Amino acid sequence: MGNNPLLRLEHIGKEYYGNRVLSDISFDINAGEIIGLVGENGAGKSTLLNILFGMPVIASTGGYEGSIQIDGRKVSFTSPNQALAHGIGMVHQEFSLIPGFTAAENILLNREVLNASSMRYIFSERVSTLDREAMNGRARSAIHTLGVNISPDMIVSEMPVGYKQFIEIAREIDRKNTRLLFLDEPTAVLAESEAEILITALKKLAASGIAIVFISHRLSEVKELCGRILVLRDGRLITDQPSYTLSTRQIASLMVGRESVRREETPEVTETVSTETDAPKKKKKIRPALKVEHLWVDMPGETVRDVSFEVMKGEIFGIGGLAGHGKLAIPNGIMGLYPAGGTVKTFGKKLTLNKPRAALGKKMAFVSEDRRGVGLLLDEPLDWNITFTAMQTQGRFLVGIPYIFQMRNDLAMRKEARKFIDQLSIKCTGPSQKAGELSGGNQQKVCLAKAFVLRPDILLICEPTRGIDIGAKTLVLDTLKQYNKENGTTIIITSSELEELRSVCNRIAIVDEGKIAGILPASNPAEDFGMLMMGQVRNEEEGEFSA
Amino acid sequence: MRKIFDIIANNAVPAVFIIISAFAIPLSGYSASYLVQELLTRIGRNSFLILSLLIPIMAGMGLNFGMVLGAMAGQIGLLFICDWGIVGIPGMVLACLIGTPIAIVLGIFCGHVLNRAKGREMVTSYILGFFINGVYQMTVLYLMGWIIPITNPTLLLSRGYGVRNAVSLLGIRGILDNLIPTIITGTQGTAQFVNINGGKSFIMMQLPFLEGSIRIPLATLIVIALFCIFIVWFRKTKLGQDMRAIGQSQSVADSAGIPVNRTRIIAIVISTVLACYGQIIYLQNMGTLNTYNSHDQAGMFSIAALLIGGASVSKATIANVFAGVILFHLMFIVAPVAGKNLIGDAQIGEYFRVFVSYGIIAIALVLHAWRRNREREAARRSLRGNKGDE
Amino acid sequence: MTMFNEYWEIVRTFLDAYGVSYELAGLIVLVLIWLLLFLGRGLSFFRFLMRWYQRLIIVTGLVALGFWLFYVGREHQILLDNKNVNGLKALEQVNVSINGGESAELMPGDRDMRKAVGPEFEVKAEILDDNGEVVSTITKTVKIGCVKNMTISLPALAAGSEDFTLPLK
Amino acid sequence: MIKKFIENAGWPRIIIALFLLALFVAAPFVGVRVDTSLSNTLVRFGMNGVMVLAMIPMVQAGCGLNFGLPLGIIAGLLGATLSIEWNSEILAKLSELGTLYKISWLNDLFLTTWREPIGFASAIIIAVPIAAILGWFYGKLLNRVKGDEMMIATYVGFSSVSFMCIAWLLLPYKHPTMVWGYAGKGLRTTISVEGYWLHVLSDALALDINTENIHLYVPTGMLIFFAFVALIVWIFMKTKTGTAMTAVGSNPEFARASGVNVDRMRTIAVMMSTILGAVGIIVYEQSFGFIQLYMGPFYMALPAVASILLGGASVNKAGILNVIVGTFLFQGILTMTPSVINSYLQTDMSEVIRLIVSNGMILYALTRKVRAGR
Repeated sequence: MGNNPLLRLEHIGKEYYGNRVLSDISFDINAGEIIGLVGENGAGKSTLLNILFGMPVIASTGGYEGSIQIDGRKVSFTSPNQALAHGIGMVHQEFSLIPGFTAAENILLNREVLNASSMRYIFSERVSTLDREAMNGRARSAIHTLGVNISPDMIVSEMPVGYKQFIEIAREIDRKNTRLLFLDEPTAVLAESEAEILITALKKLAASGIAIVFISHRLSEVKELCGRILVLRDGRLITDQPSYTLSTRQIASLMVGRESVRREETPEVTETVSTETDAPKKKKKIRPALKVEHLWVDMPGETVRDVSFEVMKGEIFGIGGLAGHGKLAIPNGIMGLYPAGGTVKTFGKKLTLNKPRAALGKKMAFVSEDRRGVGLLLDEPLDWNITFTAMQTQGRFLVGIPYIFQMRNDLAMRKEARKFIDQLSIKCTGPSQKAGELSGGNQQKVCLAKAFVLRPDILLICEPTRGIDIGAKTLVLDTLKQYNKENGTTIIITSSELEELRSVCNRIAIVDEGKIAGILPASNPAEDFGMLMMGQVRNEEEGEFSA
Repeated sequence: MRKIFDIIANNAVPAVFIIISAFAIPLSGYSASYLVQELLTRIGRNSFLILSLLIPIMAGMGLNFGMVLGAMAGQIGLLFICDWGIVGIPGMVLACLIGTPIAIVLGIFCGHVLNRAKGREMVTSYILGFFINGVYQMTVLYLMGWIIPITNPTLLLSRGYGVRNAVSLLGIRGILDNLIPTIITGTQGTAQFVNINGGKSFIMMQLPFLEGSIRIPLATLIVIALFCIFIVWFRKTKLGQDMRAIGQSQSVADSAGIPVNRTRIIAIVISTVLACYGQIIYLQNMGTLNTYNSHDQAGMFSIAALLIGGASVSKATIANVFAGVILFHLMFIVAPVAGKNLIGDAQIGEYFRVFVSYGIIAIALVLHAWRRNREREAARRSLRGNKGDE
Repeated sequence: MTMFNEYWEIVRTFLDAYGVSYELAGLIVLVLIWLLLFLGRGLSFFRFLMRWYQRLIIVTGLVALGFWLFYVGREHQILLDNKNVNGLKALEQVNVSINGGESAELMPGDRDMRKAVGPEFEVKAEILDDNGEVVSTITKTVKIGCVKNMTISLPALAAGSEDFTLPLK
Repeated sequence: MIKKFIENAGWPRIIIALFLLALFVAAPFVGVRVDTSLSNTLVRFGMNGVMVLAMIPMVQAGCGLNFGLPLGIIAGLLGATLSIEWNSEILAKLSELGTLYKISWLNDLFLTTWREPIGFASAIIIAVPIAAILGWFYGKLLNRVKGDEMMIATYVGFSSVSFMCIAWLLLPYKHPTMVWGYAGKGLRTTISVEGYWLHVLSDALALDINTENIHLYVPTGMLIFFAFVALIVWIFMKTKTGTAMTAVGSNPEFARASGVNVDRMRTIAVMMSTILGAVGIIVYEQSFGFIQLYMGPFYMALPAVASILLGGASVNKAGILNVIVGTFLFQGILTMTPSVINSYLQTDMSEVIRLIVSNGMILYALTRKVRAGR
């Protein structure tokens, strides 16, 4: 091997449809090193991983720039199997285990130990029987390496979540040639004690010569485990330095910090808005437009447990936080799309939860983050998409006698649709074009139009700019601001992009691990939000960690 | 609570059948030895067909309604040996040899079609059965004797091409069943079977408590036993392991590098080929081939029997197969007579068993879909992991 | 339809010219299908060869088995003919049995049919005189191969001729 | 332009349409009369049209193809048989009504000209509530098994047919034209509707040209009835409920987020399908002349399913136009193949062609890539 590092990246860059997501990433990884890779959602971590693993999505969108070297030899993977063959292992965030199989069967999935069979040439190796003894032995030794005690015969579906994570890692370890292991948020599902065992195990693993790249949002763990920390932000490598030279606060600010970018305009705080910092007296007089108390929502992958906050009339309220921590569940739960509990009051009146109709009846409108899944009727024309909700809940765009016989008024629908097509400049052939044929940005505008048609008092929007290009982004955000100013509508925006929230909102709540970590005025420095997102505030309060 | 519900839901079907049979057997007035004889015959006749359903279930493809494809392939093999006049065990084996490539081709076709219709394999394979039935009829009714040479005039319709509706399989009738003649008799009935099989020697056992005597299709049962061993062995192979993996989670299997689509096709091919053999065994017992109907009911009755044995759309074992054959056919034998003795109308018993076959499949499918939707719900909840626990 | 008939005529003449029975031709077609189905893919050269080699043996074995089954399992119709032929007079009465099965009683001018399975069979003829006394018994093993039907002229058989299948050469 | 048309219509449809066209063109050359063929096609179109319409609500509501059509048919059969069983009672009651209100001319009408239409109407009136009740349960069932509707529908259809086989034997029908003569109980396998409501729609306003050169018969009444039912369905799909139903089929999550009760919409759709099936079979019987009981309705769903797919519908989208085009093409092929192909080839291949075309069409629809999210 000589002096060549195990893995060397040189000037890696990547563009998706003219959208730059990675630029000029260069770093080395040596055998036995543990490297922490941190960054916000959308900082480019997953794209980097996709490139390293030769995911087909990279090649199909035009490949990447720069070069990857392993042991000093240039490589370029076109499929994950090639990466595996070169000794790069990966543990994904979501489990890819077969629930009905035992630990051993999962660890050795598709790498089973086989008895030699005389028929293997006639058919293929697949007709050979499995050597259970040898499989259990190998599984046991892989689990043993991790320093935990799990029986190879245990069925995965009967395991606690923490065990499953160990099985995933054991699977990668069992690969004979694994030299470099990527772990994507391995501790997210683990309890404190399990996480500690994992960290010890990883250190042991690194000592045996396997290099580890550890991706996590738990900065304290990153700092404890990793020798070097790489911070990615906006597709750039911001820093690459030994972890002892950085405090968690510094890491957090490097991740989100955009101190250099001064915000040009602070959104004007209208008089009706009361924040925690100013005018505490006024707060009592003005009834909040939306009051949420002890809300829990059971949304898969985005559960929130106990959320309370208030939104004033006419305010633009932001909800931020990392993906998977539950921010999306709040608006979805309020609108009744997922099982929820707690109390929600609009203008002082209690809202029935778990019934979309009830929320819509209170003049609330919702723009879903899942445009294609929930937001649109892809197979139906635009006028249907725009007016359907208003028709069903408010009885508009209908002719006839209510409750007895009502036909839809296609003419009125088309007229309304045309109005919004002009207003939001939706690019389409007309109101009868199918929604599925539009581009992402225009689909988002259709979703907004659908909400505006309802003439809402409270507008809840999830990820308003996800998957749309820059031009459309500004337009969507401007439209929202304008709508808020003109109609005094209360708007609640949920977004992963902090900067976006800071540019439009009055106040921003940060959700971390299913709870609200804090609510701050948007004018606070980005660093403060970063610390909230990383869960540092809580840790500091609990005295477990001091920077 | 849920556990109790699951136990009931899992075993309700066999339990109901045991109860029905318990009432119907005395009503029918059949003797024990008659029932045992009939059941043995039917086990020999049907279990191979039912066993062929197990492998696609293992691969998560549900009940293979496309097994009629295999049955048709087997019938084509039989038609050829009838035409060529190959009789006895050589005839049967040759029919299998001819049927195999046809079944493989049909199986590959079926597999490709099902891969295009993931998530609704059952309804697709069901319609596919009808579609291939059309092609089969075209082949047998128009092409045979015209493009495909059939020389034996007794096989053809009077117009010169197309195969007759009923083809006698005299040459291979009961040939496997009687290969190793075995008779169990009670003490009284010793003499009466001696001259069967042209005076050939046969294995005879005497059981003192038995009335009458029972002929056992020993060779058929041995073939079935071998097949069971094959399935047990198959489950232990890498291929079987891959199928189990795919059956539980296609996406995980795919990300682990298991060729999902190819493996699914293999599962269907194996099932189709085995159904082909199963149909040949079935018809050698029956002795006549109804060219245009024999395969029709093969799929439905096999599936009903399997489900009655306590299998579900996603899980089936060898024990289910035999429990199913016994319960289903017990009812088949006793229902018409019981119906006649009870209501005075044999027709009702006849319709009753048809109703039961269809009803049982409907209930099994409903239970499966219901349970799956509930499990999906539960899985969603478990996704929450630690975060969800209050 | 006529096109197919022409096509079939060509194949038929070809097959007849080489003395291949149609059934054999059918079997060969099946062999080809078998071969196609066993094509392997995505293997290293050695494994590919190994696989081909072993599969070839298996396929050949199966095909050979098929032919053998065809050979041993074929049922033949043996026509027994007791008529004047080539100057040989029909026998007064003859009892013929094939492979020890049920015997056929033939008077002059009679024809009867018995079935035999397999490539050869044993024919046993008891020749009787006017009084019904057995004059002589002829037992002969006849090789029939794959031919479907065979007519045995009993007078020729009784005369001890080796050429006793009709039509006589 | 042409490419677009082909894309819209889909290859199988075009091939089959061309095939049908070729059959019509070829017909005179093999001695088959085009006018009688056309008449036959029209009659079969009218007979089957309503049953094909029964597919629309369920497809539109996302319940898939209604392989459970036999359930609706059973309701129709019950209506038909009961209308005959009670025929004289109904007429007596109605004429009593006439006497009561001293409108003797009405009384006469009831017993003469209106006798048959009343019989027909009573069949439908009896069948519809039965269908609605069955449909309600059927809908509830299908709501529990989302994702597996088609397979379960098939077997619900089959088991209900075989259940009714027992019921037909046991139900206390008395009417001598319907029960087996020798036993005095149990319904016959086929019951003639002659004298009750045979051709009551077909012959109404029928155009029957029967000269030396031309034999044309157009069952105008039946076609008008079909048009009327189609119009009702069309209007229904344009109402608020109909719109919600379509949205449920198009994207249930969207509908739910818009405050629509998805399960309720699906139940309504299933009920409508069942009712249309019931009406459809009665229309079929009045033209066919017989009520077919026992295993008669067993495979009736397949031609209807194939027809609507042939008309260009997919597993989750169907319209009136699909029904009209599909039924015409399918029934056209059924009429033309036996006559034309048989005269050409001197063999009866129609059954085989029907099997291949109809099941091939269903197979094609099932294996087509459905949009993501399903």
